[in-house]
Amino acid sequence: MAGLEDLYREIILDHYRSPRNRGELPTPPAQRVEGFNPLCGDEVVLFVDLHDGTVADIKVSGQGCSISQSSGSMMTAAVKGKSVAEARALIRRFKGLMSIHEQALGGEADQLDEDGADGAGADDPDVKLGDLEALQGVVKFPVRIKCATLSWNTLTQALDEAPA
Amino acid sequence: MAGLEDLYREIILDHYRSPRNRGELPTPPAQRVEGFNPLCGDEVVLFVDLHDGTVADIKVSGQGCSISQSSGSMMTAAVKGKSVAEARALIRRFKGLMSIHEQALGGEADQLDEDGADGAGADDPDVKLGDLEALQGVVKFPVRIKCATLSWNTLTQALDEAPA
Amino acid sequence: MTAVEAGRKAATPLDVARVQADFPILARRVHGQRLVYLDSAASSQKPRAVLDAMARFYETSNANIHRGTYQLAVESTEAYEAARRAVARFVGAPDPRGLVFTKNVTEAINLVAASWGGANLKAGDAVVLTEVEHHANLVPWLMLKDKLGIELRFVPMGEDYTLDLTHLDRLLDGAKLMAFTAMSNVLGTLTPIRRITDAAHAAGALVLVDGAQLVPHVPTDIAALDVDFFGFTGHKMCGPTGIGAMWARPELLEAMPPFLGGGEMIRDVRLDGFTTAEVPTKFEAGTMPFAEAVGLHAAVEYLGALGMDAVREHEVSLTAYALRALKERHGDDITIYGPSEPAMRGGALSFTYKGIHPHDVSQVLDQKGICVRAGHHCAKPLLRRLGVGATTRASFYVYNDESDVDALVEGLSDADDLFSL
Amino acid sequence: MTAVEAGRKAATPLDVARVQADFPILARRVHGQRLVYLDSAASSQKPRAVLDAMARFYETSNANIHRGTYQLAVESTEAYEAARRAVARFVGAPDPRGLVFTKNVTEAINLVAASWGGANLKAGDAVVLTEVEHHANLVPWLMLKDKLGIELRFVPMGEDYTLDLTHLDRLLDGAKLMAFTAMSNVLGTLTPIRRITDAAHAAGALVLVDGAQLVPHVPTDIAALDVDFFGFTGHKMCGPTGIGAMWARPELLEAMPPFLGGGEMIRDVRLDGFTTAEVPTKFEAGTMPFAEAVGLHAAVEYLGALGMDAVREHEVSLTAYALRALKERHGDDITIYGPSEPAMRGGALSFTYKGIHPHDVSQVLDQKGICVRAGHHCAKPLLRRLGVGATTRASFYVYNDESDVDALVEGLSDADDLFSL
Ligand SMILES: Cc1ncc(COP(=O)(O)O)c(C=O)c1O
Ligand SMILES: Cc1ncc(COP(=O)(O)O)c(C=O)c1O
Repeated sequence: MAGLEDLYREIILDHYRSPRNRGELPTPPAQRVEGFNPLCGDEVVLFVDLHDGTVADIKVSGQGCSISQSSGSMMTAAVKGKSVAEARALIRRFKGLMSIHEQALGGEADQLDEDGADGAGADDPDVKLGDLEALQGVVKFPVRIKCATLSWNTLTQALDEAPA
Repeated sequence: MAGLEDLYREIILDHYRSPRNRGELPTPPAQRVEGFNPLCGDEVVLFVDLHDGTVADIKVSGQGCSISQSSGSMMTAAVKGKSVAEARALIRRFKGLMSIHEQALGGEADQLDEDGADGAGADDPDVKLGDLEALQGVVKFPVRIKCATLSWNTLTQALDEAPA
Repeated sequence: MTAVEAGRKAATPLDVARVQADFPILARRVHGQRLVYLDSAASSQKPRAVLDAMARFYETSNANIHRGTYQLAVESTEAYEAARRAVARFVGAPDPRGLVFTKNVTEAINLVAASWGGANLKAGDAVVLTEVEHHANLVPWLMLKDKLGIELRFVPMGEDYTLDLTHLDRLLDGAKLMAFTAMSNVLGTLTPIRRITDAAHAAGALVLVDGAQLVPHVPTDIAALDVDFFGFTGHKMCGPTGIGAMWARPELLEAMPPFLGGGEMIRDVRLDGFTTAEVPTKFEAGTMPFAEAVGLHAAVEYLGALGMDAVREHEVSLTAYALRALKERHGDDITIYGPSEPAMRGGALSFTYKGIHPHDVSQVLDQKGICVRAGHHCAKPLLRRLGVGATTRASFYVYNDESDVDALVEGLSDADDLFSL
Repeated sequence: MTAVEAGRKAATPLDVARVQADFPILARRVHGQRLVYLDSAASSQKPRAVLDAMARFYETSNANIHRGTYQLAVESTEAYEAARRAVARFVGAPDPRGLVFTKNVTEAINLVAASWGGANLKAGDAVVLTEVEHHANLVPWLMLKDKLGIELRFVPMGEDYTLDLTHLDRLLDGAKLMAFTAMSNVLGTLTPIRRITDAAHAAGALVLVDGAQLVPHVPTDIAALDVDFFGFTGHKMCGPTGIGAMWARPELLEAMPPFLGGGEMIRDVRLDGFTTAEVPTKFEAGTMPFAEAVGLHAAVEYLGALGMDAVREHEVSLTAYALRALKERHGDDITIYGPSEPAMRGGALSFTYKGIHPHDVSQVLDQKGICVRAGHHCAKPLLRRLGVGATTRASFYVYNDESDVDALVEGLSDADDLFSL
């Protein structure tokens, strides 16, 4: 639709219509972590199975808009099988992509300072975003940035809370 | 001074400069009642000696502007020696005089409804105001009405609190 | 002749074209489209009369109130107290002394919860709420529950989106207060206020009404409703942000301890204690939003001139039109959460459309200049009860007309085009 | 070129004539006289830039914030958050996340007393205040004393109208908090904030500063002052009524329980409990005064463009002129309560004049178009300490000049003519 091409790229709609890694994992061994977007009611539930320092398996459930759903879907596809360090680098890179405008709407500036543009990896060209690049258009729609970052913040939380 | 003639009539300035019944009375037999104007800090302390249903003696102390001081002075002169019923009628009449604009600045509307324009005596032509008529000009200066009524409200309180 | 002058004449139907001309923002274009503002339940737009009244006040009479003997301060104070009387009159409050200005209705409800609740409730005491409340009438009581251990009971929503009052008497049994919204901001359902109030009073409970959604849209007569506390908020009724009010029976206010402490609300202050001013000043600590009071005064004059009966009639007929048009075009693709009978509801229409998430619906509509709200509408427990995480909500006000509804009906099809599989 | 554009160039001295042209109300005549507004310590006048910014906002972008995905709501939300950042920057706040908007500084101090105080103070704990506080920084603590049984200690005023800090360390011994005004609204005295803050921190106490009179008049750098809580109020700094702020260290806010409950400040709400949002939203319940935030943003831009150094310099020199002129003309007939050294004070001059009551002084001055405040200035304990029931207070701001002072000096003689025996 005119004006919305940047937001609703075809690949995004594809992940929205056919979400990858949707579902649940038995806990344990997986961890279950919930994320909320208090302003709009979106909820994401991540099931993360960490094994030997890698994201052995990951599933996502919950409810949300096309952006939060597709972002979650792409994220699971991107981090599954990756090492925790690689996943963290990807989170930083993705949040760097989103950070330019996120502060404009308040909140979360803390996380940005920790994980975002300033952190290592934010601009690291070695970290490949692949399909995730499609979400770049979201920064033109600042309220939707929180939709795009919801599952990523939840993943950060899961990695942080993981038993060492 | 031009524009202030209605407020600062000569008789008012006279009571201000030479206040009548200024001072204190021994308590008991007199009652001591305090009144405040919380918005400007004026304070009046009335000493009322009620005896056989009359205001046998009355003195006023405290601090305040020319209007509150002269109003208090005139009031003591007007009620001293009068019966309690006469004093109450005078209070109603005086507050009736002041009531037109008092509500405009909020507060005290309750007292008006009880003692003021609606009560018996508010417009009673038999109750003579004498010098007190000079205070009529105060209604053109709505903030000052509270100055003019302070000692009268305090007297009402004294009469209400008097042992029966 | 402006809409206001026209309205003054009689309770004639709203001349919407004229009303629209009173709202400068409606001239704005969004993404090249005409603005179709359908989010008045979140906040209304402001007529020029309100903006002008505030600007004029700031440009001619501005001075702190209740604090000076000079001309400007007298004018300012009179303007503020005139606003109190006018707003009290607008809602039919029996006594303007009971009208405390606050920053919004949320503060107004917190005032009652903290001051009246803190002084009158103890562990085990029951407060009755409903399942359909806005967070503003839930969280203050949840906080009090954490603090004092009071019990909260909830009137459930019935199948037809109205309150299920079957067990009202049992819920009220032994309760100290019943607090409920006059109109659901999600469902649009109007509450039978007087019926509940009578039942509550019969049970010995006081009544607090959250009138945030009622006052802007329906003629309100607090005296006739016989309630004890009644809160509302300026920005939803053509007034500015930064002002709301709690009307309470003056005897209740007199007996309540102060809420916020500071200048203005005192009678005397010493280093070891203080005494409080008369009501309502006792509850108005610090410099009040007096310019906003002037704006709210202009807003109730504006609405009064339109005639609240005419406002209500307009919204009933627009809501009826919208319910019909949405169903005709979208049939079972749309689920509307709220009474289907326009007379039982206000003009807030919450719905879900095909499996498309409300954020996406709203985003697509925005592209056509249409403003609707998507989310939980600050009523998460109700949305959980409805079994949805979010709805899209379109809500109407005096400046909306059938072409706005048509734009909404049409816009949904665009969302369908983009998102359907 | 307006004053704002001129100011942007350099920290050149204030061009007062140009500044005056920015304030529409100064064109008003009172009792046929030019308006001489000398009550800015109670509330300042507003430049056109502030009024225009609010009107423009209402006419183009108005929508409830943080609640919609549509264009207007995005603009509104961005405007509100931009205001937060700009206001935080204006006061040198280390982190805008610590800046909570409130309705005025009174609410801001109540927020800290109720939330931080309620969670961190218990019977016997000491809070140190001063004898010169405004009621806004007294009554909330007196309320807490009634509620929790905390102990209040007071730094006394010294003979020269400055705080007597001789026994500061003893007063701070074991104290949990020291709360004080940055500038007395009666005496004009500037407080040595950093000195007190260091002593308080050394004693293990947190520091709250009431910056209501500082921020409008003196360049403020919260980070350099190293305080923990810092409140101020919009209407005294060229901003609208209805908005103030409390800046607090974000860690403190994070650990504090919520203050008011309602929409926006939550993360999740269920019928049996709730969780709170991130700071600062956690403390912003209900619809915030977002249009007022836009106005305050314009106000700090206006002041920033004038240059706060230039503002301060202007006020010091005007105060010096006033002190001189009043003494020259009225000698011992006038008693000025406050430091005689302009560099140690702001432009709030409290005085008594011959035995004439301040109400009468102010009434006579009003007749000449001169606005001064008469009363206790919401600092009754201080006035008792000074041994007076009321003073007259003239206070200066960016739009005042020597001719205003001359009018005041002259006007006092009129009061003398009317009231002297
Ligand atoms: C020093 C000081 N603190 C607090 C206040 C209270 O400000 P507000 O009424 O805006 O809350 C004032 C002004 O009235 C003041 O001068
Ligand atoms: C029913 C209801 N109650 C309370 C509120 C809260 O109003 P405010 O945010 O102005 O305090 C709203 C609107 O947001 C509402 O719809």
